[in-house]
Amino acid sequence: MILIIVSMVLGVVMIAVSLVALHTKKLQAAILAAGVLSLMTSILFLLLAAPDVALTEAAIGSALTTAIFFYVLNKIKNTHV
Amino acid sequence: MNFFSVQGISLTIGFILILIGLWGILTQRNLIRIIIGFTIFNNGVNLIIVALAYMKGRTAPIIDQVVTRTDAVDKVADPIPQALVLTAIVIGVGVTAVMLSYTLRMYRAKHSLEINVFTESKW
Amino acid sequence: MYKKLFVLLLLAVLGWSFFTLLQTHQERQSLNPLSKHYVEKGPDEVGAPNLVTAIVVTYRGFDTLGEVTILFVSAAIVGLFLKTENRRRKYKIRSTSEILHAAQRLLFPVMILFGIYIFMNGHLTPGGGFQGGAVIATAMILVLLTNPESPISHRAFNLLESVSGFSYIIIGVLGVLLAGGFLDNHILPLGKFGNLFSAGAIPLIYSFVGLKVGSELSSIILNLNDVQKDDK
Amino acid sequence: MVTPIHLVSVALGTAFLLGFTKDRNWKISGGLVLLALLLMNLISGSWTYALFFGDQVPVQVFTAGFKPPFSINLQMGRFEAAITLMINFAGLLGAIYLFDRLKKAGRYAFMVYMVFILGLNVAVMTRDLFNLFVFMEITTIATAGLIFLVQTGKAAAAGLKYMIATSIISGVLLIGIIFAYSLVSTLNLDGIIDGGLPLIKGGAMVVFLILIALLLESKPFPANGWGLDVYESAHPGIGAMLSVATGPMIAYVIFKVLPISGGAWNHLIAITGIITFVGSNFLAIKQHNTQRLLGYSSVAQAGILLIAIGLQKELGHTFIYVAAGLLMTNYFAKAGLFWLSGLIKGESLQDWTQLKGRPVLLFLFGLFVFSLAGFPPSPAFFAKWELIMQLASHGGYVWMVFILIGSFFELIYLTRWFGQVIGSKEKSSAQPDLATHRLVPVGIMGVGLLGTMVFFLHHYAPDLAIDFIPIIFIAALFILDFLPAFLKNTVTILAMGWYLLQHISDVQNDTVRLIFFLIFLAGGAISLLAGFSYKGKRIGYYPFVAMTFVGLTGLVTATTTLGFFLSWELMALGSYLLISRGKNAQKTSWIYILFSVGGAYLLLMGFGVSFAVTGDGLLSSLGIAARALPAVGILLTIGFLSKIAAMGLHIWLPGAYAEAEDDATPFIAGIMMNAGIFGLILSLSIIAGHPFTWWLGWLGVITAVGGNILAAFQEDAKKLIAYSSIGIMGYILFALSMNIQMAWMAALYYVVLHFLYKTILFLAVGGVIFRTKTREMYQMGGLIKKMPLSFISVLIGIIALAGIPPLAGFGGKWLFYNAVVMNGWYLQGALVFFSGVVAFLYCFKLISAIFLGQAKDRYRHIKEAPVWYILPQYLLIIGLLIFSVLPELVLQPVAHALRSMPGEGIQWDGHFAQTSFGYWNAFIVMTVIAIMFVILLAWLILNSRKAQKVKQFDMVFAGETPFTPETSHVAYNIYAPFNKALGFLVVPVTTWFWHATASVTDASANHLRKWYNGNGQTYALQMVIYIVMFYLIIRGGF
Repeated sequence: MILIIVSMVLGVVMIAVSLVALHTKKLQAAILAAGVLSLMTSILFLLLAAPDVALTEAAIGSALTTAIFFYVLNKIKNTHV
Repeated sequence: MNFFSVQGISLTIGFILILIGLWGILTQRNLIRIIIGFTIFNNGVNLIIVALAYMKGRTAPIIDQVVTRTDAVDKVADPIPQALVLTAIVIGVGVTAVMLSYTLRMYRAKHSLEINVFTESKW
Repeated sequence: MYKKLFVLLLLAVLGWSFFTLLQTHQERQSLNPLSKHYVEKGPDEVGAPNLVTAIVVTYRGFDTLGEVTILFVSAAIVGLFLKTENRRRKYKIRSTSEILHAAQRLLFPVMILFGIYIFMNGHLTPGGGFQGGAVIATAMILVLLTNPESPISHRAFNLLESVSGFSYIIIGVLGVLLAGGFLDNHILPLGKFGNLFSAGAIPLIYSFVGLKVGSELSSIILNLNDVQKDDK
Repeated sequence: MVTPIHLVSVALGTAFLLGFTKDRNWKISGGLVLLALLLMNLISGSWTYALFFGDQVPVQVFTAGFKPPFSINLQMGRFEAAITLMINFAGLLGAIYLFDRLKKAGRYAFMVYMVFILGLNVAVMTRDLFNLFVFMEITTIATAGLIFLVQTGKAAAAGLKYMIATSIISGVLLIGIIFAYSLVSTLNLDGIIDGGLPLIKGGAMVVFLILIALLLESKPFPANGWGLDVYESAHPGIGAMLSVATGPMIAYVIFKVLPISGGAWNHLIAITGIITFVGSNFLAIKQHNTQRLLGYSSVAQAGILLIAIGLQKELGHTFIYVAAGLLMTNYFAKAGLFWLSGLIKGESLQDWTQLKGRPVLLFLFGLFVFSLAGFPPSPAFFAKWELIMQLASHGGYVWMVFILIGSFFELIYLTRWFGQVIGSKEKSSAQPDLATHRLVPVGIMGVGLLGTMVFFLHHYAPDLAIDFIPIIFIAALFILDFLPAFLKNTVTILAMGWYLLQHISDVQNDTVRLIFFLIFLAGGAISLLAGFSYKGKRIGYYPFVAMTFVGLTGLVTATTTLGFFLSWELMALGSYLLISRGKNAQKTSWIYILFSVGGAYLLLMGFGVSFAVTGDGLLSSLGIAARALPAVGILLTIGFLSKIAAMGLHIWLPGAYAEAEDDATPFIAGIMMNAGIFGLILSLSIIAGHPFTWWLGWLGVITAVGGNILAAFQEDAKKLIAYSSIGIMGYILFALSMNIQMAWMAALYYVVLHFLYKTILFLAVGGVIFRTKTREMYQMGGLIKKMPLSFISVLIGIIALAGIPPLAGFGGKWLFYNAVVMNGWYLQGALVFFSGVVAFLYCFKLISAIFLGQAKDRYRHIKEAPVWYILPQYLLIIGLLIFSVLPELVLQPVAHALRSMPGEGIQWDGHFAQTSFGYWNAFIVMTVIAIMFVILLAWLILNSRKAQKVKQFDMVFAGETPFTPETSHVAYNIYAPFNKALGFLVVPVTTWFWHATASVTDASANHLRKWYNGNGQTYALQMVIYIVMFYLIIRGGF
């Protein structure tokens, strides 16, 4: 039961975060939100008895992807100036 | 199915994420946001895969002190989708990286990130 | 506006179709025959306590090869894209905080070791080549953050990538020659169940995967970093 | 045998090894890549050989040492071997073609290229659904990388569109796969197929997700804008790979995954295929960008392949030939065209004029284009034939119609493109890039295509039942085209004579066939004599002459519908190419081929229906089929009507005849046109007495009247004769529509007669034009003194034409009116009679405008037409005279052949022909007239001393040059009063109709293609719409 509640809360937050990611004004915030979404997904993966996947999602989906996004965004901003 | 279970909730969230991702892909103008839409979309897909592997009350498919070889069959979640989703995640990051490099090049060409600017080839 | 409404309508239909799919879905109460086989026979056949690893590296090792290839080709494409602007330009090094430098000096070796640990133990504990590789790449990001001009050689990563990739293929082919098929882990003895050096070639394969993924991800980052430098 | 897994290890090992090299060591990296691709070719090639020609059985390759479903397995069967060979071969040639590009981009590019080829190979071989997903993903990512090889902003945008589209697809696919796993507990394809997904609750939705994703990957119309943009923006070398390597991969993947639906999706796939085929070809009509056009065409080809895949059950054992024919044609031709387009500087179709003056490249261009368009003997021709036949026999008439409509659209743009290149007067100033490493792959594809043609010809040989020596002869002429024209002319004439002697015994027992056989071969050989007047090489003339004649003779000797149709198409193609050689023939030749092939498609349908009824492809069973379904005969008849240019379908004819070269017109008009009659005889004999023929009779009347009236108003000598041909065709059509012996006799009589005088007239006028360099009659005049021999020919020709005694034309009329009266078609007969009167008008105009009156000053020193023009005329005149005096030589055997037809025949008594309505003795008529002629001539000569001699060339313009010089010619617009009276009859309704059809088609294609607005997001939206629409549509079905 606790698991259900936790996952529901997590789910609501995830949906909220994903909407933020799409609709926030600042791109940095959007990218961060996507990263946070990924992190939360990885927590949910843990709940779903998938530690391997959780680890991968955290390391690749969350950390690395966000880093790549930021590198590119940075680059674009630099070009703009 | 029972929507009021961990699996049910996870699956539902997964599908909602897919739809939100698609919404982003189809309505956002900014290329970076479209790509964010794709990461959300992929997150949803991955979540669905993992959720399908889940069985109530079961634990990670790793044999150790708690889960012995003999009772593993009744204790662990389905390892196959978990193995698949590893692949899917890695593919996701590869695709995202390539898309972002494309975005970079397109930005250089036109100094814009608006998707409706890039329509040189058409009809 | 109309477009958005239209998209909403489309997504509603799509959502409805997903909903019907979910409705028919039944949660399983027990493992299906295929995964049952993996769980029951996996330890004997492959010798890896982490069943996910057993599937990823051996049973479905061919997928993993494909997945490594995807990262490989992504890294190559990023390289291809950004190659033209690979001219090095001198510019002032941004001074970064002393704390970051210290942290980097301290953390970097630890993270690399941690990454190696993760993929070496992939067959025993959660984690493996991808996760370990990602950790290594994160360490690289750390280095680049503190000093974007770090003399990290692309070449070294390329060589590492090539060596690990090629070794991976060699192991795969050895499987054809010595054991039951491509990427069969039985080319090495299975060893004692649960040991570090067990599960046949899995630790070896996962190490190469880890090194390869690490170097691939790092080279994506490095290439992007080069672009950074270029435009200052 | 090397295990197929080494396709993977070689490709990936090489890709990984490339990391050791440096960019400047391109020789090493490039060499490694080429070596690896060569090895992969050897592996796939050896498997292909062993599986098709050896006793090798298909093998399963297990990875990781476990059997499926526990681990991933690859399959190497016939399909896999052949398709991986196609992929690897294209990969090798593509790498050579792209070598300098790849080299410039560095080792990364080589890596991406290797991985691309690898992904394709595994996607074909794997039997695991998730593995399929992974390797398709590898392919798409690698493709995205390769798109950017050209490094333009356009390519970057196209690449991103591609990524967006494929990412959506892979998401959908992945959801489908994982739910499939959760339903049937396996990822192994065979396991999933056995699992019976459609029967499980929710399974239909899973099937939907998987198949819609794969379908979208095949770029179905109209959710394929992303694919087209990629074709347009990527390097042509990459476009080629997408079309000929990725395309077959996706098609095969669909083929192998399709059984998961348990057959429920087969027709859906075929329907999407046909929508794609028709839609893409339609939109391609307005395309001017070469690569985009090729993209549309590639998508369309994928569509027709999907039709075959979806209808595999209906196709039965012929499926493999249909699929292989379509696949191979697209493979060789499309790769060749894409690679050629890389040689051309510029993106527009017009830029291909750079190929002018390069016969080998032009030949390859034509070979590729016409193979794609499905002309024989391209594999696509046989594939479409098989497809139509099998569809017909399963009652799939709607399929048939749509396939032919799509093919017709395809034909429109392909032939227009070809015509633009051949017929355009401007030649692009830019020089094509003729690097050897780019030319060689194109050449190899050409050779490959020819090889496949040989294979298919060989396979269908028993069905064709035609002689292959002529086809080899055509090929030889292509190869020997560097020889001087007179040599080739001699060889061609001799070959025709030889063939005539060899094969006359085959048709000896069938008088009707014999007549046509003789007209085609003997008549053809005589008409070719005129060709000796031309010097130089005339590159690209004789191969097509040979093609036309081979087609013509094939019509006569064919015993099967396939043989007949193949000959028909060969003739159409050959004559089209001849006509398109004319100076201003670009548009007219295009219209000609459209009408020809449009008619041919009706024939194809007719044959299809016949096949459906009788199940065999024999010409002799057409009659049986038509008794069951008269549609057979009606379709065939309408098809043939377009060849004889019946009113309404005639607009191609005047232009085509007029613009063809002057020595080509005689045999196109005088000889080839009889093919249509031959066909009509075939088709009308099987529906004799059907009410439809009454309408045909009227059509014949209209054609006769219209053709003759139009002829009278022409100022262009060749057009005048051309329109008169339409008139004669009207007579013949009218006669054939009557189901009585006398009428058919008249028709065949006219066939022979028309052949004789039409060839004479065109040769004579051709000779005049050869000297005067103009076709406008008002620029001629008074040539009687300079060209008396030509004058006599024309005179004899028009006497025969007008049906004035004593020449044979009179006999024709006699037979004709007998027939009309016997059949009771009085009104029609009267109208035809009226048209005969009109014929006098243009006959007079022809002779007076050219030969009588004042000569122009500039022709003061003009000579008689060349002897090689005169000689065939007089040979034919001799024939005409013999025929006039002794018509029974032809009529008696004809009567014998037609004896089973209803109605009264002719009673012969020596030269004396009698029917119940009267008698006719050609010999006596001739004798009487000859005596009268001699008397009159003598009188004339005796009295001519009194006549005043008028000098020619004494025209005076009162010191000023006339503003409109044509008005100074007496015969110019001579029939203006008639035009005022009868003008309403010649309102160009038909022309208006066809023009309107064409512009509506053009405009709507232009409008519809705006759907592809170039915005990647819109494309994504279109895909989602496609998915949703598909879902909504099939939800009713499930």
